[in-house]
Amino acid sequence: MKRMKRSLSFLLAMLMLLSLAACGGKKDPAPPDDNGTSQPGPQDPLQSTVVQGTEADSYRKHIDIALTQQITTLDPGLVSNVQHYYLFNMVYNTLLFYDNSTKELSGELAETFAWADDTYTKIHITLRPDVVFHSGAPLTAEDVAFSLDRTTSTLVTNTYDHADVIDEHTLDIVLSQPNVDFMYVLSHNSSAIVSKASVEADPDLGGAVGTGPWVIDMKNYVAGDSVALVRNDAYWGEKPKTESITLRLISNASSRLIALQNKEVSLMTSVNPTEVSSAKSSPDITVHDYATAQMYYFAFNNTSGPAADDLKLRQAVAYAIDREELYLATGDTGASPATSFWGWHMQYYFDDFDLDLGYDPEKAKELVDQLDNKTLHLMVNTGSSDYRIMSQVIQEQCRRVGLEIVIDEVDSAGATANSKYASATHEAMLYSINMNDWDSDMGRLLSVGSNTNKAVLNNERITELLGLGVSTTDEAQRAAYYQEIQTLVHDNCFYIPLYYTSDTTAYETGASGMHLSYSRDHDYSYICIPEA
Amino acid sequence: MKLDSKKKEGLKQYRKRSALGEIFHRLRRNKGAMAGACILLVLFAVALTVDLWLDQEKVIGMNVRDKLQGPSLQHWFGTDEMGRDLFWRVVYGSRFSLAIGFVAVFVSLIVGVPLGAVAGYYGKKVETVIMRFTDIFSAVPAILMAVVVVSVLGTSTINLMIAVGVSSIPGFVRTTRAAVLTVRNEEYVEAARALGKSDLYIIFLHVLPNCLSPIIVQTTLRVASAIVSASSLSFLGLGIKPPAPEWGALLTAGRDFILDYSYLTFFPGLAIMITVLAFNLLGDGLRDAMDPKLKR
Amino acid sequence: MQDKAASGTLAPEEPVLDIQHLTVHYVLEEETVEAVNDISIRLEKGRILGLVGETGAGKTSTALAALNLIPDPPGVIRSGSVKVCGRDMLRMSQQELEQIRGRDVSMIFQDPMTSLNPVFTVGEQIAESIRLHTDCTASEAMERAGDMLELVGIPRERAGEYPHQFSGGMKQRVVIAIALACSPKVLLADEPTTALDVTIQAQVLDMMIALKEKLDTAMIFITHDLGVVAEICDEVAVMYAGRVIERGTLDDVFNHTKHPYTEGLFNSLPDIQDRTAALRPIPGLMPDPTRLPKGCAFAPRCPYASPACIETVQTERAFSETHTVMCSAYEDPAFHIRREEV
Amino acid sequence: MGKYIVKRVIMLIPVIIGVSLLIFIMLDLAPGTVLDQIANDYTPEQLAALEHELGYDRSVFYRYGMYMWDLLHGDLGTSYIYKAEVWDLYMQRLPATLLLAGASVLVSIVLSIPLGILAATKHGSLTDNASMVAALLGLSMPNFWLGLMLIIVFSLNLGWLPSSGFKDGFRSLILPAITIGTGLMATLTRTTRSSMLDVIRSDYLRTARAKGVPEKTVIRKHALKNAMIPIITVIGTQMGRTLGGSVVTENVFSWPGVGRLTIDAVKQRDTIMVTGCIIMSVIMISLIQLLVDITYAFVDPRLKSQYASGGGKRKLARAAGGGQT
Repeated sequence: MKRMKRSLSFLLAMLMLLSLAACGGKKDPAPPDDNGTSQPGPQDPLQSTVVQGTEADSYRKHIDIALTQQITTLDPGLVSNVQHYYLFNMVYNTLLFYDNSTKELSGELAETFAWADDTYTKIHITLRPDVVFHSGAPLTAEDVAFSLDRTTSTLVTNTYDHADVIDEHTLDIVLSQPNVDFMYVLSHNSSAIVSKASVEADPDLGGAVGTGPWVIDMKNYVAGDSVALVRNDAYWGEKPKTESITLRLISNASSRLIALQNKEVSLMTSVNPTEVSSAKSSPDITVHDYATAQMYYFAFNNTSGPAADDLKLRQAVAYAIDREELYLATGDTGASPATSFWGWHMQYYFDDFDLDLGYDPEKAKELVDQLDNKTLHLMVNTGSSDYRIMSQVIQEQCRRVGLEIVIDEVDSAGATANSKYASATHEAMLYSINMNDWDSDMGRLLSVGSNTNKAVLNNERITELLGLGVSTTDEAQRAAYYQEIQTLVHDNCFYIPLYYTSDTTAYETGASGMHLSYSRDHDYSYICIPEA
Repeated sequence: MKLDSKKKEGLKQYRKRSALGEIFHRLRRNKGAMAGACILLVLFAVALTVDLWLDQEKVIGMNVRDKLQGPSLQHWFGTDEMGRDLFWRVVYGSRFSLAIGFVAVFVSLIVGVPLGAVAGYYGKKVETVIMRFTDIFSAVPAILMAVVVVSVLGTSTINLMIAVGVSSIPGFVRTTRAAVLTVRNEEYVEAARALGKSDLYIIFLHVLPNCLSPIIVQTTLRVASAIVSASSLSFLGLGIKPPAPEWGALLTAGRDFILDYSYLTFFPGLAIMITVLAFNLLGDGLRDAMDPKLKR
Repeated sequence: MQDKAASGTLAPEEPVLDIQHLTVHYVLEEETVEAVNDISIRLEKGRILGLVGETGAGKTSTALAALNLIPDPPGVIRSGSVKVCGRDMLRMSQQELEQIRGRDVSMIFQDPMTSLNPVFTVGEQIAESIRLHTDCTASEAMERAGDMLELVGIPRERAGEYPHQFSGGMKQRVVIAIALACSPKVLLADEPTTALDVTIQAQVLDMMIALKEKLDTAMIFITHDLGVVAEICDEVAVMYAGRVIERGTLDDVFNHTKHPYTEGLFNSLPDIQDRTAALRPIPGLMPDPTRLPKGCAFAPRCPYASPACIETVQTERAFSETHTVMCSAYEDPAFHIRREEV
Repeated sequence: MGKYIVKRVIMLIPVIIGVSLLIFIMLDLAPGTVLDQIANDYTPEQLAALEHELGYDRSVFYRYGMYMWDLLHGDLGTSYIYKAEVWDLYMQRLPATLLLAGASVLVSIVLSIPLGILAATKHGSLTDNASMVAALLGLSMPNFWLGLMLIIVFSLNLGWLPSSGFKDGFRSLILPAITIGTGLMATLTRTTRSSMLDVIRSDYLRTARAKGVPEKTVIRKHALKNAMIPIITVIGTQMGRTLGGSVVTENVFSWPGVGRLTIDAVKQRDTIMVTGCIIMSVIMISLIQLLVDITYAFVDPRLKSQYASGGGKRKLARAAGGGQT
């Protein structure tokens, strides 16, 4: 008991400091734009950038790149997360290419692509004729159909039905339901194309054969630690200047920066916030910082538990949370608060709600006074220090308005297990999402049965709206659907969006050719460093 | 008659010190062990009384203007990212680290010693079963076992202690068993058995008190390794979390600043090192003092 | 002390071993064991001196000191000199010592079981000594090691075997072979037969005598077995509590015993003629070597002792040119021990 | 010898059975399964199918049975995190682990044995005390702290050595090997010291000295060889233990060893991976022990004849090894 009190007092003191810092550092709120909606997301987001460099006679032959998390598998059909996308971007191609700075789709492996009907359930594709896999086999429509059939990503499987192969280089992709955003999905790494022959010959490792500019050197592959890549000299597109690249895991941020300073690696992501200034002051290192399409959020369990039928409780928490305090506590100084549960970079972002649920401790107190149950369990994945810190800050913020948050610490496996849609036991939890560019991507967090639906939401109207949103290309209609979803989520406080994170990429000064993006799935295929 | 009195005198000359006195005497000659004991005395005194004389404000008192200042006369170990004086945090942290060390070892003591005693005392099947189980248990590396236990129980200070404790159980089982084996056939045990005392009575009142020395040595050394293990778990992200000033947590928190402010890592590590060294020196000294081989 | 003690009738040449006023103490943390106190021993070429006394009398320490091999710590040689062929072992550099040990003077240790290095073959162990002290190749040394083995009665084929493959008596032969490998001028034999059973004892003894004759080695034979002494020794020195209390030729000590302790030793032997006679052991124990009395250390056990004995500092008293005794009772010209009465 | 190896293998079986059951049960008690880790990669239907396939819809004993059945057929199973054979994954990590374990033990040997000999020859002196404190110092430093300090000095400030990975070969090995090696020093120094102390007082060293063998040779040849058995035993134990992975050091130096693989697998509830790694480490330890036993015979002829006659060598070796733990 005594110890608990003491740790509480620690926390209190810490928070007092934080609020001091917050008061001092508060910027003016962004001015409302012409439409009367305040500008979402970061003030001046770096969209996407290809780092420019100078031409040189010769380039370094080998480059090491530090990863922040494990690459556990080489097969794009089996896993989807940002770390793996670095690899997939280099080794595989997708049918389409999406440029998120121009927001336009273009062909990659597909020479032509178009909707084959007006219900948005069939896409007609013709393939480039000159593409060969790393195994030497030519790319055919069969491979495309095979790849889409086998991918386990829900992005694809939610609406993909089957592909009709018409001839060697032509096929129709048929969807089970309309999805106007499916072409974006086809540009996503989850629908990367692998060689059917290779996978059938070797089910375990055949998935590692792609068509991209880099080939995996299987002999030097250490699962979960490093992937060695060599240049694909038979690549159909522009060939990289570097001959070989190793992606390897250095999970600690400080260690990564030391390795970068010590020239053991040439590029890294996620500089420790406390060390950004130090990294920037080094002439050997160039640092890019940028807002990301990642959002932290607070999810209530809306199916069972005390929050499920208690709007006042949910709103009280929403009023109690001061977002700025959160990201100051986690040290993410480039973060920006999130108002709507939607990506700031998405086309139909909306946050001009009638009901203001911004930080307001007085209102929170009023609501808490009306509550019978003033206790809420918050499940926290202690594997991430951000979640841990945020949970403590939220606990303190709620305490101030009279609401008791009990923190249940679990590791990441426990967090996932306890929040599975079908058997969720958490009352509330902290989580994050990397949002793709297309608006329907938010369906992952809102649709019935999805394991990433941490709010365990089963709202008929939202489900209906999600369906409507992908069945038309009429921008006004879609805007209305998505605005309604955002309003529903906001007003009912199913989720409380917290903030959009920022990230940094640091690299050896002189390196160029990397395609850096707010979506964090940077493409390092063309990284090169002039020989000194 | 004259001779008799001489004889007595002669016998007196050969009289030995009591076993404990002998051990203490030899321990006192071991400079390392004495240094260790002195360090530990100071540490214990600090850990037990720190609440009384250390102003809480010094440990938790934040002062952003003073943040991340290098070691100076005013702040011996410098200040951390919140401007807290690292020296006082390390001083205060002694109670966490010592508590973890002792509670963890207590956990393995209360499980390991009875198991080892039973195995050694009964022998035969009971022994085989317990020792096989111990073998199996110790086939899992200690740190891994601790991680598994933390995964099962969840992360908290108590669970950390249990985890570290559980992973050193096999050591205690083995030590106790070996010690019990050497005394279980001694006459006083046979005598107690002949008197019809219960096995439990014999184990706890006759056997174990005579096996204390190896257990004490083991305990001292295990406290040392428990402190290291606990800080390792903190380092792996499974231990006590900041802002609690546990040394491992301080060290881990300091890692984020290692590039520019390495003293934040250096001093807590130094504190762990000195404490653990003190336990090891004392334990090693005890082992030497209790080792009959070195009596010659 | 009377230096002339053991000279005279013996060969006039320089003694091969000359120990003078040797004092060896073991300094422990709280107490000092006075193991050897001011003893002097001379030994001429080809002679055998029997060093007799109870366990703890300081015999082994004397022998070790002769090699300057007293373990330090805790052993300290307080004073004295040990001259082997005229060179003082105690004032030599480590290197000089290593040259002399095994070449001019060597030692046979008490326990053959533990005196051989278990991880080297016996051949290697003998050859090592040869290689160190003579200028020869490894194979020559092994050849000569084989010779030595044959000399001590072990087939040379067994040179490649390890000590654990030998019996106790065989091991002792190996130890002897090692000691004699370089034909030393002085051999210190520390109870070489104690650990062996009686039949083997006799074999080993015979062998040692034969070797001595062959190599003309002078020998100090440490034992508490008076029978063995009678059999092989030319001279005898009796030690008690770190002092030589009686010395002389075999005849002097055995037939003209003067010291009460020596008498006690003979009395404690079983009488072969009279099997019914009870053994007469010396009562009491050796005094604690950490607190020896100023005077006679045997006094507390001595049937003739007067209170003055403990106080009086003992000096050597010569009865003949070869026979000296350390007993203050002979201050009284009428004093004699009972053995003489018989 | 062959019979002896067979006996060893048979002795391994209960340990493997027991240890895998222990891991299965404990990880089953922990919240979450490996399927939860990969849940986001699959549709609920696929997940349900996988759950059935892997036996997660049945009891832990059923899954254990399935695993044992595979193991009986020489199959260490498949990791669903890596979607690859446990054997392949382990083998990918083994070279780095072997290298690091070997180098660490080497560091420990190079530092400890001279230190232990020094302490023993100067028994009771200040040198003795100082040597033991030096050896204990290694044990008393948390590995990760020493590792970090070495990185700060030798990588960051001096720029001499790499701080991560193992692609620079020998240079990469230095810092992590020192980090682990110094931690192993205490036990080895202590064993060397006490074992040498026993030998130094022995009669046969006195015999050697009496032969006129120079003191250096007495210590290095006569004494050391006799003191070797406990030392080899400890080296074997340490080698075995480091082969099981040195999680913390691997973490500090981003070293691709089995320790990190195993810990990650625990965190991911990859029971099959954890069990596989531990079984492999048990086998490795056993192999090392075998190697150690064979080495005994080279060092001590008494044991060689024991081997030749068969029987009782374990007991003897253990007795000779002396009760270090």
